[in-house]
Amino acid sequence: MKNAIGLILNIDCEDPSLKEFLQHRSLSTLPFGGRYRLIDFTLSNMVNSGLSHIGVIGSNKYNSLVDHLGTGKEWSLSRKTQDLSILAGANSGRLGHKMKVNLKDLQNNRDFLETASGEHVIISPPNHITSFDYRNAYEIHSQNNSDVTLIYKKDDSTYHLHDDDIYLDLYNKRVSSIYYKKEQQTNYFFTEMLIIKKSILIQFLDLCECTGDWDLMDMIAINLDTLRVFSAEHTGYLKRIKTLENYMKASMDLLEYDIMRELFLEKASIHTKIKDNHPSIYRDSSSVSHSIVGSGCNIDGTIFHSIIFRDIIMGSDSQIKNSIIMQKCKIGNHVTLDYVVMDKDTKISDYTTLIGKPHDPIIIKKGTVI
Amino acid sequence: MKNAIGLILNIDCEDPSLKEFLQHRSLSTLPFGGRYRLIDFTLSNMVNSGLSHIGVIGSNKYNSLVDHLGTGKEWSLSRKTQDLSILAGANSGRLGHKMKVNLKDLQNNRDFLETASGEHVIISPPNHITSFDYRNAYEIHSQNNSDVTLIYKKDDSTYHLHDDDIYLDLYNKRVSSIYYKKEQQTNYFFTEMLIIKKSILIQFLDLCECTGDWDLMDMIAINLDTLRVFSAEHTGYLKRIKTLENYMKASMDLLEYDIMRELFLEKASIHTKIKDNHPSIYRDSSSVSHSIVGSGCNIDGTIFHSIIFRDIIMGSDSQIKNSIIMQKCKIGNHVTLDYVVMDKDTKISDYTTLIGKPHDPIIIKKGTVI
Amino acid sequence: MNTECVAMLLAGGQGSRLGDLTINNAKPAVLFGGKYRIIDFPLSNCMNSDIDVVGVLTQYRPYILNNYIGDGSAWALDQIQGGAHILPPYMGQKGGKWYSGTADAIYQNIDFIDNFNPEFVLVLSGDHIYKMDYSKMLCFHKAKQADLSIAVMDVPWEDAHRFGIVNTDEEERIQAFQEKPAIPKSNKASMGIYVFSWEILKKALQEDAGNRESEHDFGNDVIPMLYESNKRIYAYPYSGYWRDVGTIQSYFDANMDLLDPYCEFDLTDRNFRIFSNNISRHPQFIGPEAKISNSLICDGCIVCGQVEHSILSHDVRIHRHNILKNVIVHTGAIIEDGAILENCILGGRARIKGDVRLIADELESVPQIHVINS
Amino acid sequence: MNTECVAMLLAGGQGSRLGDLTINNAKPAVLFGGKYRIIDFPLSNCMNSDIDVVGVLTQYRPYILNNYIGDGSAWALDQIQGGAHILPPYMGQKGGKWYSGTADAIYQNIDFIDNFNPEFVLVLSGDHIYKMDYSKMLCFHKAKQADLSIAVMDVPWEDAHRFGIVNTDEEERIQAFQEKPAIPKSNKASMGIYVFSWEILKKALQEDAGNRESEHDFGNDVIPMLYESNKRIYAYPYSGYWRDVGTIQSYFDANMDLLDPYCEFDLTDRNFRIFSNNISRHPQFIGPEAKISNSLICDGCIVCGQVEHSILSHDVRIHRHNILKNVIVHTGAIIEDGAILENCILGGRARIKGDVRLIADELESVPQIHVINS
Repeated sequence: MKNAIGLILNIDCEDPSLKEFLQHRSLSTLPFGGRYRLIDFTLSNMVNSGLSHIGVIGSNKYNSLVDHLGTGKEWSLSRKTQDLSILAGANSGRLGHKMKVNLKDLQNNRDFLETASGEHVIISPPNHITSFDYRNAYEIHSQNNSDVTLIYKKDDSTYHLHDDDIYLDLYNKRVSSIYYKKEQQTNYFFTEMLIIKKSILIQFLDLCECTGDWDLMDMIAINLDTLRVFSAEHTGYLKRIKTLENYMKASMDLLEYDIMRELFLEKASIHTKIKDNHPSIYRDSSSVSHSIVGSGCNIDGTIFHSIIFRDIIMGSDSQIKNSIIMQKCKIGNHVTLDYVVMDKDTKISDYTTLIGKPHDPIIIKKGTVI
Repeated sequence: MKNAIGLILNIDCEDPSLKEFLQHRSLSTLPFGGRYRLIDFTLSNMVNSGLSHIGVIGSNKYNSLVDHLGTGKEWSLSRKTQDLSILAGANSGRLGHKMKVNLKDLQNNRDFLETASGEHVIISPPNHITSFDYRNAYEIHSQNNSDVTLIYKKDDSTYHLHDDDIYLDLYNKRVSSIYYKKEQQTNYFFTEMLIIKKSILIQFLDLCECTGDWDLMDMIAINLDTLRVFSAEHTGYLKRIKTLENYMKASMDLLEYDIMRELFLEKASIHTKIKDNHPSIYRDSSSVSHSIVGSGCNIDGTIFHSIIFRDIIMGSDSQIKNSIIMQKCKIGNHVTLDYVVMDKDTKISDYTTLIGKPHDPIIIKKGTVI
Repeated sequence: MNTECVAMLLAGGQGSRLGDLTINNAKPAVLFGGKYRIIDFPLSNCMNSDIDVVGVLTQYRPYILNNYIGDGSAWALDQIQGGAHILPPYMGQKGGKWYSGTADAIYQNIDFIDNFNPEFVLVLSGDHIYKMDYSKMLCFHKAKQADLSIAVMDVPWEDAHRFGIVNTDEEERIQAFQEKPAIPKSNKASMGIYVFSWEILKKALQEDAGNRESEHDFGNDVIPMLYESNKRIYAYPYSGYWRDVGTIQSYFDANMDLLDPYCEFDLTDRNFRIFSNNISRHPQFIGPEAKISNSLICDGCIVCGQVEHSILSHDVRIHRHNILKNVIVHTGAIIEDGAILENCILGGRARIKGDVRLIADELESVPQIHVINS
Repeated sequence: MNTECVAMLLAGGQGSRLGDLTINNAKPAVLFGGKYRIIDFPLSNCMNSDIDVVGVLTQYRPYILNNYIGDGSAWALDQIQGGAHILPPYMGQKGGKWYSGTADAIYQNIDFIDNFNPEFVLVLSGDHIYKMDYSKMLCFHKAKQADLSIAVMDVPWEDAHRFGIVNTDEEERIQAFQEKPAIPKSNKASMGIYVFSWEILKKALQEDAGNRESEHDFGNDVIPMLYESNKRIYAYPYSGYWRDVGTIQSYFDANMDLLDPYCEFDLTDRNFRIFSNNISRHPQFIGPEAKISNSLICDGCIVCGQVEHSILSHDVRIHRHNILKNVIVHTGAIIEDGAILENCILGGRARIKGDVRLIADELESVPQIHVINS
């Protein structure tokens, strides 16, 4: 993988259901799974696959990203060899068409692309929950001398698809067509992860400068007949976080032992910024089951089927069920929460009851006191 | 100084003479003095004065700032105790009135201000070349139980002033009036460094939310009668970089041994990002005098009265005089440069002669090949 | 380079009374309270006291300790100048010498201390659990114009015979020392924390090094020598939680103190944090049938059984149908389906079969603590 | 944790033939080429060879070395797992033992190596100046299915008697060893760089440790033993710049090689960088009357005199009216107005008065090198 550069995109999430969580942070730094941020999965996968030059494109709300990643030390990325670059995306405003890969973001960072050593670029969005090794796909890419390799997944009925998904037709592993809508009977959908030759990418950037068309997927689709575009399959667990529903589902998936094991135990680790908290304290009258719990918590109540982040304080005679409680929340005594998502730094006073619905959880905004 | 927070502002430099240098970077990361960036001086001064919580507000071109500062390790700032925070300024577009301290930038980072422990905030712009110990001013601030302490300098005729300078009238160290133009016979001008009680600053932020007036200096001027506003003198060397002329002058000042000594040898060190270059190689036919030279250079020509940054390659039979050559420039053989400022990564081909004027140097943009 | 005060942390001891817990590991690196190691406490105290040069004297099996301390960044001890420095015994031109006593360890590193040109040297040991702001002790030392200040605390009179006891006058100046006295004259016990004026200490160490009779120990040799030569020795009074964890029983008890909500020693206090060099692990997975109460649990644990009044370090796996009570489990131990454990310390990577039953005998007044190693 | 290859870097030597340069400092930490220390070369080689676990065996005055290596981040050796590990001699339950030879040093750290469960162990020494991609040697080792591979290079026949010489067959398998032979059978000299299969090495070290006759040295004991037991020992041919800097003369010459534009050893090569643990200093200030040619100069220097064919480390002050020629100046030395120096090595913080004249005797064929210490 020495010959490849990793590039993690910035995604401007427009789904209104996540709006409240994204006022002060980018989608890439949305807290997930008790201690992570979404980007941890993609970044760790890249590092674990052996990539040692990785660029991360940030949004205008870059504080949380910069604070989280630092110089990448927690991901074994070295400042000495400039393994991690945090890049500013294009500030050019948004175009009408929602793009998979906005080449303007890359154009803005041509320097990074051109100076980083490596002939191939592995591109991924920051909002995938998966433990994925890029080495297989890279092998396929190399063996076929591909210009582009698109990573796809077989669509089964349980899978959560999105309106803007792209589908592929394959012929002997080669991509024969790319659809924006599921028009035909194809069951391969594009995961939004791809490998592309740097030289081709640079050509696209030059071309876009003239044509004004800036979506990489469009460029690939248009040039499908002249380029060698192959495909590689993603077989494991994958969830893409684009809506609150996705987020809830993927969070609760972690409570299934097999999924938790695939993400955290079987393969290489998912790294994240280290917080030095005390071990979680379970008090005398606490009763916790079927949950994920971060460190630094002080729990004195009943928790069931929930995701509890770091540094939560929970009073006695309180109950939390089917909820996601982000870091540093304080929950008083005699509180009942069911189907609630609390953003960080929120407080719930004593004797409060909040009961949401499975498909319509109650959202509590960052910093709120109830 | 445990009770104070440092805050380094983002300055949007609008002077056209520096425009070419600021297309890809903020003023704070303009290269200076052979190996530094402007912000190194203010940041090092704050660290050397004992501040251990420092916020740096970045612009939209934050790549260079993030890359340069990392987690602050080179300035002895620890990631563990979150000593350094890189903050996003307000993205609200610019207001008509050019402000000294745009409170919107601070409003956007109220979280940082409110959670950082410390009752006073030391505010400074990022474009001062000085070796300054804030401890004296802080002492004065504490002894007088001041709400605000403005740091001023006595104006002598040699000093380079700017159109937008602010002047102070002092009465027993207390600030009795604040002028935007040099209307009266005062010879104290405000250095744009100040210390303010955090509680007052937060009050101003609340007030601005209502009034829509967002310049901290206006707020202080308006409330001069009700606030305890004191002054502290800055006595050493100070240059503020706002124009190319300032930049050239301050750069060439370094060639005066006494100024160099004051900035680099007498007091605490100015820190910067460490680059691991080989020692500079002076070849057989090189002749270098009265210059500042960074590491990693490979010099085979004549250099006089110039600032040579890191990683410069210079061919034989070439001459550089009165020039500033930023990092990674390549200068061929038989080249003559006089009064030239080369931005980083530029190349000059063999047999080129470029001669600028003392007050109108030739500027060569980043990445140019001549 | 000038630093007012350099801390020297004695971390060379084997801690043989901790038995199996120190076979491969120096005592200061033994796990405590789940995720901490004993040395976290003095190191965090340094950090909270703004002491930023710490020499750590190692000798016995230092590998885990060295790795753990690293560049000191976990305790914000990674300044450009200053920081944490590991000081093993070394060979000089005239051959090498192991550290033969606490005073000898400092003596052999006089050059290191002189590098920083300090006025004061703080001598600490790496085997106590406590929180202390050393800067206050330093202030006391300066105010008294002392040559040596010794931190002392009141112990119950009936325990005084187990400690080094000091007698002081009204000014806190020490008038007499008694080492584990049969008939103690006071209940002020030395905590093994010393602030020396470096000039005085340096001279004393050099003198002591030349003394063939000496065992080169602070308590037995150097301090009595200073006392006899009429140096100004003061007792800095400390009150608060402080535990020596030198035996299995005291180690077990101090761990269990953390589970007592009324114990004054508070790991959650944000104003005086105990830092540690964290490893990154997934969050705790608490299974559907788990039952946890009154326990401390670290990241990376998977708990599917019943855990009561226990402390689980990182990466512990508790399968189903277990009962753990008063158990301290070190990193990576696995407890299979059905085991029942009480009053145990499980060493790192211990593996407990499902048929194991270790239940305290109700008849004994102090239940025996089982130590099970990997 | 599984790592294919662990590097063990022998950095315990005093380097007594370097005289005053190693009074307070181990040889691997001696400055070289202005800003580098000798150990930078093997550490940077590791980094350029993608070897990311390096054990550094220290013994003689390791303080500067320990501080310099720190967490290894200067050589990008600060991964979460892996990185640079300093391994001093230590005390175990049965007391302590100094490293009594190169093989003994590795023997005492078998546990450390086993932690990483490697297939291969690369043994390096910390006193050679060269660039080498060890991953190629590892490939060679694997391709030959060797038990041990030794890097060798062709030396001039007339020098062969000063080296350990190996004879190989056409497959590069070693057929004979000659230690400093009067009549060398080949000119292939061992460079002291070994790749062992760990299983073989571990067994050999254990056997050697039990042998009372042995001096526990790789060259004299362990390798002959492996050879006699018919192990597959191959010679990995290397060609390129390689210098032992074990004497003042060879140290001086290798430094001066850096000033030779035709020397194949190139510090400026971006594809194989030599890293070092940089200190932050102001840029070089070159005074109005300075004259510099054919020299290497580091940050923090203030040069106001004449410097020719010389190497200045950090923070050197050269006042006016000086002439320096063929001089190596270590960190912080000051040369006052008017001194004239030729063929000198100035130790760190040396202070040269203005009336000093040290000029090489033109009659001597090899000018004497003056070593002036602080």
